[in-house]
Amino acid sequence: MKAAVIVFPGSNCDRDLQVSLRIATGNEPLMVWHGDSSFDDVDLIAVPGGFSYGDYLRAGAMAAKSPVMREIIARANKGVPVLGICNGFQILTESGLLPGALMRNAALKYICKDIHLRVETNDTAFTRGYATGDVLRIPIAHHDGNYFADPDTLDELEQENRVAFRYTNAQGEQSADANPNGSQHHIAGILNKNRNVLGMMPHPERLADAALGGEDGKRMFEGLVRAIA
Amino acid sequence: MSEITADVIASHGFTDAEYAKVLEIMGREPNMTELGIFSVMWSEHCSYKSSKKWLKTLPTEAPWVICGPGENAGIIDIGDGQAAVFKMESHNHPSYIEPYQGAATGVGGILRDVFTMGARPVANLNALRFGSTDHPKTRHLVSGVVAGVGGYGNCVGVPTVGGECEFHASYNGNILVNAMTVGVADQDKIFYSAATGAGNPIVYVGSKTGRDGIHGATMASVEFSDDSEAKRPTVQVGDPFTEKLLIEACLELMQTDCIIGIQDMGAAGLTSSSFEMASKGGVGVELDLDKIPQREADMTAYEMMLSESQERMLMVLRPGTEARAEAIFKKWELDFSVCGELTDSGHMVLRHKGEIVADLPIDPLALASPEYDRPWVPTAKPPALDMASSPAPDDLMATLLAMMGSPALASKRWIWEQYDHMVMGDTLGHGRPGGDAALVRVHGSKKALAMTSDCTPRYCYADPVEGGRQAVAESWRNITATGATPLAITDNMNFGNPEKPEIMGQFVGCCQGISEACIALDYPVVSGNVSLYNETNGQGIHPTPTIGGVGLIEDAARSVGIGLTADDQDIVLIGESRGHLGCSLYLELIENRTDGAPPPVDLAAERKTGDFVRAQILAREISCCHDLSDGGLLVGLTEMALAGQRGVRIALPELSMPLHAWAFGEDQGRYLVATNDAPALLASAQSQGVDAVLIGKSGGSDIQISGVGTLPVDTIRQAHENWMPAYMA
Amino acid sequence: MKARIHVTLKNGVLDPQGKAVEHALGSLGFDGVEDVRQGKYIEINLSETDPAKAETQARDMCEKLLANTVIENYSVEIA
Amino acid sequence: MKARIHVTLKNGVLDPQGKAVEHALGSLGFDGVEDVRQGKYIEINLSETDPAKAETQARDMCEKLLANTVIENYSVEIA
Ligand SMILES: Nc1ncnc2c1ncn2[C@@H]1O[C@H](COP(=O)(O)OP(=O)(O)O)[C@@H](O)[C@H]1O
Ligand SMILES: [Mg+2]
Repeated sequence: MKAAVIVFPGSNCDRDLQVSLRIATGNEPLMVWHGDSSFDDVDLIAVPGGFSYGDYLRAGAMAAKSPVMREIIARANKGVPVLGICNGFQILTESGLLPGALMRNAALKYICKDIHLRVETNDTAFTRGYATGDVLRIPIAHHDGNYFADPDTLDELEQENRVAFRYTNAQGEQSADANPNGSQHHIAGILNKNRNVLGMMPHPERLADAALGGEDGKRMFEGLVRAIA
Repeated sequence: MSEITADVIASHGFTDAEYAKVLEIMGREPNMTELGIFSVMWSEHCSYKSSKKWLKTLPTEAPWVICGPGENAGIIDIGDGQAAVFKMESHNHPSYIEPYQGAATGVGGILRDVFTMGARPVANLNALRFGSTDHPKTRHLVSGVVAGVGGYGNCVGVPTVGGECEFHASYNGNILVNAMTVGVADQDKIFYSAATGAGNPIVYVGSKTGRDGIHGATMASVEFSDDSEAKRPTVQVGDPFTEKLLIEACLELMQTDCIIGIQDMGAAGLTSSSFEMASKGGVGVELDLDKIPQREADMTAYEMMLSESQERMLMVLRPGTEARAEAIFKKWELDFSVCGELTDSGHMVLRHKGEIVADLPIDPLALASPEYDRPWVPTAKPPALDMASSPAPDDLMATLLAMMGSPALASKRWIWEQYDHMVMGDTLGHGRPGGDAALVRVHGSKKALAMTSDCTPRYCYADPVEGGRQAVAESWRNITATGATPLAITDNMNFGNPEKPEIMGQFVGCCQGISEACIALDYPVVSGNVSLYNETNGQGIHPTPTIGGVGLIEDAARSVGIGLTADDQDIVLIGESRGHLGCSLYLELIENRTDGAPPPVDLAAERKTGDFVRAQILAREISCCHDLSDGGLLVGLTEMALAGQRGVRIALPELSMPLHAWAFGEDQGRYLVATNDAPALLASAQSQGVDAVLIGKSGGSDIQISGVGTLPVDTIRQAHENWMPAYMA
Repeated sequence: MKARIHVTLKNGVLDPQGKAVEHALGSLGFDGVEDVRQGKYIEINLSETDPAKAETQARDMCEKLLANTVIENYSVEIA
Repeated sequence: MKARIHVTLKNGVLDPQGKAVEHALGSLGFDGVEDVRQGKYIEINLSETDPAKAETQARDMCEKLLANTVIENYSVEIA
């Protein structure tokens, strides 16, 4: 399986994702520079975290207009799996591949810490490595992760089972305390209609190595590889 | 161009003697641009005129030192052809005036010092000191500084993995923001600042030059008074996004052989960078100021030379490589301009709009910068604390609870959770903030760097020599406690007005203490920074020589954290306890007094104890380890319990001191460890002449001390975790 | 021509920044403060000299980049 | 009364956001775009009914909280 990692000016989790994908796929991911409007066929497109264009104006806004995004949108529409993590999620909403928007954290502060997530559906390649209901410990690191969508969109997401992850406590229960950024419906990650695009704020690539404090994120990449390959 | 009047000379900070020297060097009256250049080059900030004499006494050598002080950052050998490059720098004055941007640009500046040398920055640390918690400005300053450190570091994608945060009234009018960056380079790809080869092109890269922070360097060299807040100079605004691009572009160019010399534009911007490069390489420089990328219209030569706009670098390239270099900077969407060339004239000649606007001899100006032997008086040694004057507290456990929830000891999680401390994917789980030293793996290897920043200003104030030693020893100990070998330090000397003999005496004393400890511990100084004049209305800060330490562990898998990892392990105290309460946090917090002598550091014992502990960690005889510092034994033990989320049961040994002195005394050179085999550990300690005593076992959910009392760990956690969020709310 | 652009959150979109400002003003002792909303103000110099064209251009910029119309409204003035 | 407050960076202060927006507009194909500056726009409902007093109050809020007068200017309109 071959993955591509998209690098924007200001991306800074590109290497982290490259490492996780290299280990999971056994292949060197293709690193694609944002200015490239075409790149080789791949089985997975990953949009990493960071501060593309400094997150100036709005997180992800400028990267969403980059030449490479037109290509990514076209491939996503053809069914190629696209994974956006953190800034990648913000870019995917800004580009319209995913609905809603990621607003400033309710407490207005940047937050970097381990949180708990509940897997809401494993009916997508991205979460095949988990069982629905699994509770994961994975870090977040963002300033703008407060998921917002209008009521109709939220209903649609819920009805179509497109919420992939929700913030919970260690026991898998939702609560205001366990919602680190004020996201509506405690949403941490969502899927597009075709379930081939996933955006999530938490960073599975950061806890994919026991030495770094945990391996819950690793199962995501392993499951993805099994589902795609 | 304005006239050089006595007022103009004074406002540029020259003494009569200094100005006479300017005239002598120039052989004529300087023009404004030239005067401005002299003034920043000879400012305290750039010339180190008050401190040079003493800095030279610091030990800077060891077989593993590749580059000591004098370059942008220090460099040490970390094996496998790799090097660690690091430095700490202050941004105190700007952060007081504009906390967010001041702190942010401080981080930006220290990052540039490190990647200028060819290293990829892999970790940031920040040592913060604020006024007392009830001072009306403190909250605002804390929130701005922390947001600024995070805002910059998070955006550039370098993890901020450690630091310090302390509150004390002596910083009410002068907060300290000391930022440290550690980078990793290949030893065959290290870059220095010397410019060589007449005719070679000088290239400007990065952001455009604006009128930012003109006189920043001179501002950092004068004392504050109440009206300096009104006279706020232009503050620089940081652009971390551009910095990130600059890091990538510079590191990409450094993979080629285009660069001869490279230097970031820090304090005194274009002036100091061009002078330093030329002076080190023994060449002359000609700059065409029309070629300097400018953000604003009608900038004068004076403004361009003194601007402190951020995110800029100066390079000397091999002739003919300009196009190749330019392509890289264009790819990263950064300005690139060939703005001059090296000459063999020994002069700096500036052209602007077709005219020569300055012509200065380089060496005389750079090398003849003033150096003072300022008068100093040694600080009188305080008498030892009379133990009879320290009554036992009524309730030891309540005292512990109060201390753990105090601003000094409360968790600083509120700070580090605003810092991305995991980006780059190498921060070890037990090496995240909250432990002794932060642990960051050297990417793609088994090795890890251990990093810490330390200083106990209340000790330095009471006895600068002892305090200087202690700061270095604590740094060494924090690295040792992870299993890593301490290798070298960077020092950030923050003091008051050096023109006062008592303050100069503090500086001299701290230098002496630092030197002694560095020598005894084989822990040389490879870089540093001095910030003087931290005074407001004649009131100086506590002497604060912040020590940034770096160590290495070959096999990161053998490193340990501070948290208890299992129940029913033996807890052993290593190092000698005498119950030293002088200058202790206990006295300050509980008895509301600060007298007595600080705990003496026995450097030979320090080394022996630390070497023993490290060897035991590497032999996997120890499952977690924490050095003892502020608050002493009981505080250290509680921190291990909190981090490990389990309790401890302590059986009091036979005590030759009052219980509270045993609990909270700050004797140096001590560690608490947990082990599965206490008899073996005690036997090895004894055979090596190291003090060690079994004090209890891990387990349960309380801190339980036989015959004294019990306190649930969760109760302590609440007090410990809640203080800072509640204070900042 | 100069375009002055205001980008504000739509009604019904929670504004955490505005809320925080409101709260902070309250704790500073300002009374009677309500409904604080925080948006962006962007000024752009356009080389276009025809006001109508400049306005069209600025609106186009808002649609394409400056505003996220999922959550934000914008208004354009040309001077 | 409603206070409309604009907070903008002082002249000469670097505006990284404005600079980045300018750049992005250029890459989106908008020509003739210059000097993009980004500031804040804040709306506040005040219970104060006297316009002069409302203005004084709003200015006071700017000085104390809304603007960072080291690097920012502000302007207040009351409606
Ligand atoms: N400003 C800060 N930034 C990041 N981490 C911090 C900061 N202040 C304190 N910490 C972290 O809190 C922990 C405790 O700090 P400290 O009490 O100074 O440790 P020690 O006594 O071991 O030197 C350390 O892990 C330190 O890195
Ligand atoms: Mg320690």
